[in-house]
Amino acid sequence: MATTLTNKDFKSDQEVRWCPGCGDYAILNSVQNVFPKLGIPREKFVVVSGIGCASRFPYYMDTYGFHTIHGRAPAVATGVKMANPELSVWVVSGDGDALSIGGNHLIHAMRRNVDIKVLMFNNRIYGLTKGQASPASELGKKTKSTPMGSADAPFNPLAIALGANARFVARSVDIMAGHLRVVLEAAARHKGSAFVEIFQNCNIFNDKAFDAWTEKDVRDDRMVSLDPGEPIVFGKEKNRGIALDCLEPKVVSFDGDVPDEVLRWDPSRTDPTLSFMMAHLDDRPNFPLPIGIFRQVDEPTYEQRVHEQIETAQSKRGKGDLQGLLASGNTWVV
Amino acid sequence: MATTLTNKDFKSDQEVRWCPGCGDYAILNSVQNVFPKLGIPREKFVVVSGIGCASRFPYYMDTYGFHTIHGRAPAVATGVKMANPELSVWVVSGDGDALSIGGNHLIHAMRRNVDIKVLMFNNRIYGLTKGQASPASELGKKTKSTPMGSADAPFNPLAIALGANARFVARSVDIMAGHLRVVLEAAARHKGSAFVEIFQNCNIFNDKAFDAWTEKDVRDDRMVSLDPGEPIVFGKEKNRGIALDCLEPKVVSFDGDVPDEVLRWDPSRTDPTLSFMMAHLDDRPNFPLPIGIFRQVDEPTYEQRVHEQIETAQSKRGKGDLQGLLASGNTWVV
Amino acid sequence: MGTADSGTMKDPSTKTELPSVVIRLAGDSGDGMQLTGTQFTTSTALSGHDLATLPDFPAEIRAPAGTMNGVSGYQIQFAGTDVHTPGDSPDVLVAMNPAALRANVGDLVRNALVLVNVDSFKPKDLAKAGYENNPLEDGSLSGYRVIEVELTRLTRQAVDDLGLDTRSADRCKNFFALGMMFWLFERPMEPTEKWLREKFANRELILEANLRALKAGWAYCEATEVFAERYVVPRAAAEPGTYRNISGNTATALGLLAAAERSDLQLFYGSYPITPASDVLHEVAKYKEFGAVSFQAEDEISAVAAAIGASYAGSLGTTCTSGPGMALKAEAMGLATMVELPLVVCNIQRGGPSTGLPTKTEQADLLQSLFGRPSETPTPVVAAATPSDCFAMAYEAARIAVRSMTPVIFLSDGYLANGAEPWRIPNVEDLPDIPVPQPNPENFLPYLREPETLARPWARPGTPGMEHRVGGLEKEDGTGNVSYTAENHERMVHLRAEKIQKIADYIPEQSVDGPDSGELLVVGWGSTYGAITGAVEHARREGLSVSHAHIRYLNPFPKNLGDVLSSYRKVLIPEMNLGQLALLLRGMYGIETESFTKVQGKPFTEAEVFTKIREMAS
Amino acid sequence: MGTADSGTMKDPSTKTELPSVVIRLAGDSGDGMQLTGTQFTTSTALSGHDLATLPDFPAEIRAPAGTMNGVSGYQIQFAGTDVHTPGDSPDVLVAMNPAALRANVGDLVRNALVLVNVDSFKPKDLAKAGYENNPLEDGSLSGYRVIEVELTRLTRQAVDDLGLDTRSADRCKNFFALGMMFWLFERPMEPTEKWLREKFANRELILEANLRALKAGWAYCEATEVFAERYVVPRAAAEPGTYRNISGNTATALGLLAAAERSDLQLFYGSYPITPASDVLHEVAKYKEFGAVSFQAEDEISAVAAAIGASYAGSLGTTCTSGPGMALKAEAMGLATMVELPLVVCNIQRGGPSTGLPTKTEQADLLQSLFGRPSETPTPVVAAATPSDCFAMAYEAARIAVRSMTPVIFLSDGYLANGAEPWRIPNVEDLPDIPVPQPNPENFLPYLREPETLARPWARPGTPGMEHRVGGLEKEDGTGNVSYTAENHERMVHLRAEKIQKIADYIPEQSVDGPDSGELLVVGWGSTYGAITGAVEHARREGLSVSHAHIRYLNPFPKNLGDVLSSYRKVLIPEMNLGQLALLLRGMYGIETESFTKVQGKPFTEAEVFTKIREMAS
Ligand SMILES: Cc1ncc(C[n+]2csc(CCOP(=O)(O)OP(=O)(O)O)c2C)c(N)n1
Ligand SMILES: Cc1ncc(C[n+]2csc(CCOP(=O)(O)OP(=O)(O)O)c2C)c(N)n1
Ligand code: SF4
Ligand code: SF4
Ligand SMILES: [Mg+2]
Ligand SMILES: [Mg+2]
Repeated sequence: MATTLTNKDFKSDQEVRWCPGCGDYAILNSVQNVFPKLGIPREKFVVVSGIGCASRFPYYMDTYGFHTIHGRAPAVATGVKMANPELSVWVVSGDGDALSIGGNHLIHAMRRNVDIKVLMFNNRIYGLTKGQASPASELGKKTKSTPMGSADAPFNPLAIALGANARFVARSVDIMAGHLRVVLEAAARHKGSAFVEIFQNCNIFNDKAFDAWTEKDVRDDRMVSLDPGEPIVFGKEKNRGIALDCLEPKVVSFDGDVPDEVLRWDPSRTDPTLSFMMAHLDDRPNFPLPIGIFRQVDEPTYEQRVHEQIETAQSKRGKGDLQGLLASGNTWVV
Repeated sequence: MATTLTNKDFKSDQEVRWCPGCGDYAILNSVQNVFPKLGIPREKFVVVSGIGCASRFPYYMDTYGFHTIHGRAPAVATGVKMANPELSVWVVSGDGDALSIGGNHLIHAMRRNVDIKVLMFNNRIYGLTKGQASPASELGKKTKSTPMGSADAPFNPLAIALGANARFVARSVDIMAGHLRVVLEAAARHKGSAFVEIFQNCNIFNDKAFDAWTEKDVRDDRMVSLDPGEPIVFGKEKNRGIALDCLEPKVVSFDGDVPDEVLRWDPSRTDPTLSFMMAHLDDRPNFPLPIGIFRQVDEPTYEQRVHEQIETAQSKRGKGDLQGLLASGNTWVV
Repeated sequence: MGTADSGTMKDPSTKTELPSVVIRLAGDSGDGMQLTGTQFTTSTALSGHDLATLPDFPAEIRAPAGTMNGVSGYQIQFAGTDVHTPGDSPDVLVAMNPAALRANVGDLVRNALVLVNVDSFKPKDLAKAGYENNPLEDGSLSGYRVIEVELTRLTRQAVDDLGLDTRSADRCKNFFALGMMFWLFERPMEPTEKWLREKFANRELILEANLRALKAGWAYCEATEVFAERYVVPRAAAEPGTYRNISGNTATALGLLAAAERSDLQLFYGSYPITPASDVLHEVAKYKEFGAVSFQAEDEISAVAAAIGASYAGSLGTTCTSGPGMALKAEAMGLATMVELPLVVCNIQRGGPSTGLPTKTEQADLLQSLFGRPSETPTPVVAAATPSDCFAMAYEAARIAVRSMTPVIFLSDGYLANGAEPWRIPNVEDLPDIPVPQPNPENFLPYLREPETLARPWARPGTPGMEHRVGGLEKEDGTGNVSYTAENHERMVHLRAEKIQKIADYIPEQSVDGPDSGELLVVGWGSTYGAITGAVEHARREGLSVSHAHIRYLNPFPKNLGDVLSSYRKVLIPEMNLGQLALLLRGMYGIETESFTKVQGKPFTEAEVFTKIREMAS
Repeated sequence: MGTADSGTMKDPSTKTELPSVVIRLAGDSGDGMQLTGTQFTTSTALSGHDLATLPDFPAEIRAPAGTMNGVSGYQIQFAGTDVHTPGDSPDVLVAMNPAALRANVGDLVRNALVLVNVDSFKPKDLAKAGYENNPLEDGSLSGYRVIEVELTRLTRQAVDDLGLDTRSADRCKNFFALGMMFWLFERPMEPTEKWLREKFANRELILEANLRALKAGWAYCEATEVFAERYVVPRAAAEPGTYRNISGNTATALGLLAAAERSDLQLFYGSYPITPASDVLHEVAKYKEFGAVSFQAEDEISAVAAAIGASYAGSLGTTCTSGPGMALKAEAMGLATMVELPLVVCNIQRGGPSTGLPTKTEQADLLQSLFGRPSETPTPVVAAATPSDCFAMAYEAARIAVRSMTPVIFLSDGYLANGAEPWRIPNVEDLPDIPVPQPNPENFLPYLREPETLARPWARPGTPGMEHRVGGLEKEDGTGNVSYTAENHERMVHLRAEKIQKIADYIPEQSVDGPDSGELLVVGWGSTYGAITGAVEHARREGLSVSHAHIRYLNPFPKNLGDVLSSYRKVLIPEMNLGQLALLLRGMYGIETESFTKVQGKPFTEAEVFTKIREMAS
């Protein structure tokens, strides 16, 4: 049974074919480490993806897997989950796949609260098609398709997800295996749609895109993790925290104990405003970039509601009798 | 010239064909009253729409008009505006057109900050196809396509727009002509993408959907208008206001002068958090539903940036010489 | 009412026998003509007549009341047996207002019966309809038998003491008119009474008013001499069985549901509303007690993608749309071809291109069905011939999809979708078997094929030990692994084509109505069935030798089709497009064809096809 | 190197004349083979040779180094004149590692020259490539002239004193090999030196290292007797003019830009990246000083919709994609048909269905181009025959789009897109005129047509007094108002079809290479041009009477095409699909055709087509 599974059980026989050094390897590893812990039998996992480097993911997982078409994975996954709510359905997508061509399916899956886990590998570039700007690329970025710099202001992926009322929203980093696993496990255990942005280095077309935040020596000062129930504290010395000055977040420095004014993080507030504020925290100069769990709110899932209607109909009207249905309404005999 | 235009100049020769009593008539009227005030010559207006009852709008406006296909109006309008930034480009869309099939184009136009004005007529139903649920329909709503009630949690359209970083976001009501005109004029004068949700009654398939808020006798107590620079005050007696209790908005009642703690509305904050909070204000029991201007932030538009690149290239490299380009690179003569 | 033009005023007790009658009910969108038509149809069906109907909605949302754009019509033809179309020209017209008269009078047979509501022929009504003079007075209707009835006044009178407001009272006048039609053709009123009681169970006043109007209409005919005679249409014996009346869209929904039941699969129906396909969604959404999952997606791409996901998970994934939506599904259908999963895509065709004529009919998506996807993406196509045939062919589409593990296109059109006819209800057990390709646990490979059909096995997520990956990249035969080799690609392209061709092994051969060789074969597909059948029968009555082959399986074609086609000197192909089937048959069988086209948003009439047949056969 | 098999080791000063040579450079993705190939091509072009090239990327992102999946190849054929294809079988192979050898050795001519980097033939390299024995030692290469060079060691030596790390030093070894090839075929090194100086202007060390490697390769051949002889390929006189080397995708971009210039319109290019079309976007994005607006849309639907919006506003709206993206554009293309606005849709075809073989070539979207939209949506289609012809045909697509106010599909494919050939640079003024249908201010109606072309006038927003509305609903002829009448719809459906047919009045007639009647006509379209031309020339040399018609205008066909086809007893149609043009020509002209297909993701060889011709002609 599930409890005896190990990460090896989730490695398929296909050779992993990303560029050496690609951040996708680390994420694959983390996922393969988290899946065996979930107490779900292997055959119940389905990994659905779109098109892109990230989207080759299912081939490397020894689960059921479906490499679909560009941008449509959330829609396909919605069908999978509605058809069989027993399955644990995961979507792996790139920033182009999820936010560019697939933006609409993503936000609709979120608003419906379909119980699928969307992992968006954000490398802020189109990898598979060799280096064009993505909707996550910075304004002014020079790429093959934007030789004088991108003129498109990018999305804030977490803001999009929160705007669509995603009930679970989180962010982590490819190379922060420990943090990533905690986030993935929380997503897996959450009942409802989950959106997880994972910073992922594309060492070929957008190398070091996240180093300014994620490099070991700056990480503690430039990022802060939102951990449910914990005060929002950061800094190498863990001596700074985020407080709220009514309308504005502020950084408070302290010695010793964490002062009370430092926010104790609660991602389960129904109102998404504070999560939304956190998604924009790093727009402010000198504020850290938050990772961790931005939102986690319980609500019945879409497929639950759909199947409850079926059960209600069956308990009220009995299980459907096809012959009766065909012959319903006004009939006559010849 | 523009200054001498009147609303008659914007009425086309086509008979207006919405159901008698439809809220679309009032909105058409308001638009025809606002356009002549903008100081823009008639031939510079372009009204682009998708498909739906609302989308028949361009036929009734004596401007350039383009009734395109379902959901794609923001994309078509983006092309129009990029091709000719001199034009005043308006998109008219229904809640299905804009949020269901067209959701992705909408959010991308917003993030890019294309200077187009999107008017979304929200009747919370599919009118033209005769009464199916839309992504703005309430959970549990019974329609032709949801006989046991809709199982889809709806979008909060303003939250979607704010999540996509729309720089101008507002809401008004079909029958509140004065309010609507103020909002439309502000949208028109704002340079950049604008999203305006307009509550619109579909008396055939979703009659009185907004009456609980917009009926004359409850309106003052159940809605509050966000007006730039003004305190957020509501109630028949104008004796209640919205204040912030740090993380939570609260209602303060008062006699006489508006107390200082009542928020003075400033839609021009770059950080969208407070706008986002206002978009969810009415999720709280006993809070009014805000209308008015939720956000209004200046930033260079997409088409400006694109055309600036062209100008830079031309001033650096001179206006393109086609013969020279054809013969560029390594050539040889035979 | 073939003999209508011989009719003269007679004693009211006189009954005239007619072989068939065509009635058109016309009024403003708000006058409830569709409802009146449906009630007349039900009653007629219950009388055991064969029939065909044609609703004709205005294209506008709600045009201003009383204008030509606002006219809504409903036509029915009924006869003792073998009705093929709703009829070319009405024998009876009910016109609720001048616009309804003006819009329809040109279509009538000579001496047709025209019942008008004189109360709505006021000068402003006439002006709205664009009449300069009152047609009831200017002699322009002299070729017809006009019956003027004060429908509004009489209806108000009938409901007088109920204390209804005028607007509500006036809303009942269609039932008054219906009562008159019931009297005229001796239809039973009970089905309508029963329907009213159910519909207005909680609104007693409205119920009572409508019942009174209905009965008052009947009584008015009984009491006065408004009609000179009553008409009787004798019934011939139809095939024994239990019958009901069914529209194409309902039949489509039931066909899919039946296929799910018989294959023991859960029906998953993903769809996005679009005219004229939305009613299939509305219908399926009702089948919750059958476990059918209906999903209103955010767009057509999501609808088909979710259906593919559902099929992948083990459901019978289906989706339904029309023109613009069909275009959007092409990419995902290619995915279904590559991953070889069952999928039924219903296309209820409408007038195009682009948004076109959304409420009108057309059959111009045939070549798109065959070729409208990038690369070599062979896709089976079936088409229904009549409203009730939608049941059979939707079922067939699902049977093929499951048996051969492939997307299948089912074609219907606006005319079939909204039209209705009596349907002999089949026995569920008599429906063809639907074998589901099962994986072999001993020897599982995702692309190991059944030799007969070349179908791959369907291993559903949740099955231990069969974990595997599928996707849109070219697959290695057998393992299903990604493969870029030249040889494998060529093999797979041919295999996919062959798999579709092999469907011809288990679908019926092409049947022919009429001599199996000779001078002229009329070949049709889809909703032209009725008009062609009627025209061919007519031609035979005139002594012409004509056969009719109606193709319901359009890809692959039945195996014998080439032989059938080459057995006649001439082949006539009437189509509601610019000659799509004709091009295809020429390209595939190298035969000469005569293409006969009509692209007007409305079906062929029997007369049009007959005239063409006569021209070619002589 | 037709005479390669006669070669024996000779004095190094010996020069052998060859009519043509085929070289393939193969190595790991990281070995820079595409770059090496491009440099060799440039140098060859500048020597005045005719040539054709074929890059062959691995489909994987980056496969593990040294494996078969990671092999990247680049092939070039050059000759004095008239090179039609990159060649069937290489005369020379450069193999940077065992996988490159193993993947390519099977394609070589007998006695081909094989240059290998022996330094990379260590046991672990051999294992990665799947070799059990060392092919350099087991005699399996005895049919070839193998030249073993210690490329790695020699390169390291050449850059030794620069103090580079080993990895960077090893990166230069492709330039060492290039130097050797330059020596062998007497190519000038200056163009590559110049290119290196520009490319590494800011990275002096790398520049120096590459220059040294290049020269060391040359010097190594000069100094040692590694090659027994040098080869000279004499040049024949080409048409006088200025030439450059051009790939299909660059030519496509330039063709669109030229059409915009000549019609005095702003070029609007809306696109979403997709292999193999992305390079057209990258190219257009560079033309900012020409005022060209390039828009990377959120998806293909937005790309085409924005292009339509731009056309509506008065720009030349264009878009470009491949397979999956093409499917997504169908709905919007129907809108462009209805509103009659210019639009160019470029489809750089690739292997399908679905995601298929994204980096491989195919020409299986022909029927989709013609029929892949709902309803009757006639759309002109043109196809380029060679890389440089992409310029001419993209220009033609735009000319037709503007002149006839219609969407037009331009077809290219992966083979043309990435392949390159010398192009005689045209004079901009000599390009055909592009008349823009102007509205008449005296008598403006949005759907008033020019009688010759049936084009409607293009009144742009911003023009005072011409405010009007267009849209996807059926239009009334003339006014452009919405119309649902049957007669108007039928008229418009025919008008739209006729408008497209009338394009045949102003496109060139079908030309034929060879006798204008006779036994055998080979009909091709698109990128099969080279292979067919070569094969036909070959057949003629063998005394067979064969003609070749290459169709560049696929809808409408040139007016004389029917006559051309019926002038031959047999018609052979080679296609990289399952016979799409063949089906179409049979359907349209009722002729018999012999379809000859290859669907392997790679082009026909001359030999394949020749063999088929010989079989049919005898
Ligand atoms: C319909 C369609 N359009 C375009 C493409 C080409 N395409 C494949 S992946 C991709 C984007 C890849 O970027 P992203 O989603 O960020 O994934 P990454 O490769 O960076 O992991 C594109 C444009 C496609 N396969 N299908
Ligand atoms: C591609 C496509 N799908 C579906 C439709 C059918 N359709 C037309 S309008 C509409 C929705 C109308 O609702 P909304 O946008 O809210 O506008 P309203 O009619 O309520 O103003 C739909 C589904 C279509 N025309 N095209
Ligand atoms: S291109 Fe970038 S994202 Fe793709 S596999 Fe290589 S490193 Fe990873
Ligand atoms: S259906 Fe509703 S939205 Fe449409 S025109 Fe009628 S009232 Fe207005
Ligand atoms: Mg990416
Ligand atoms: Mg709506």
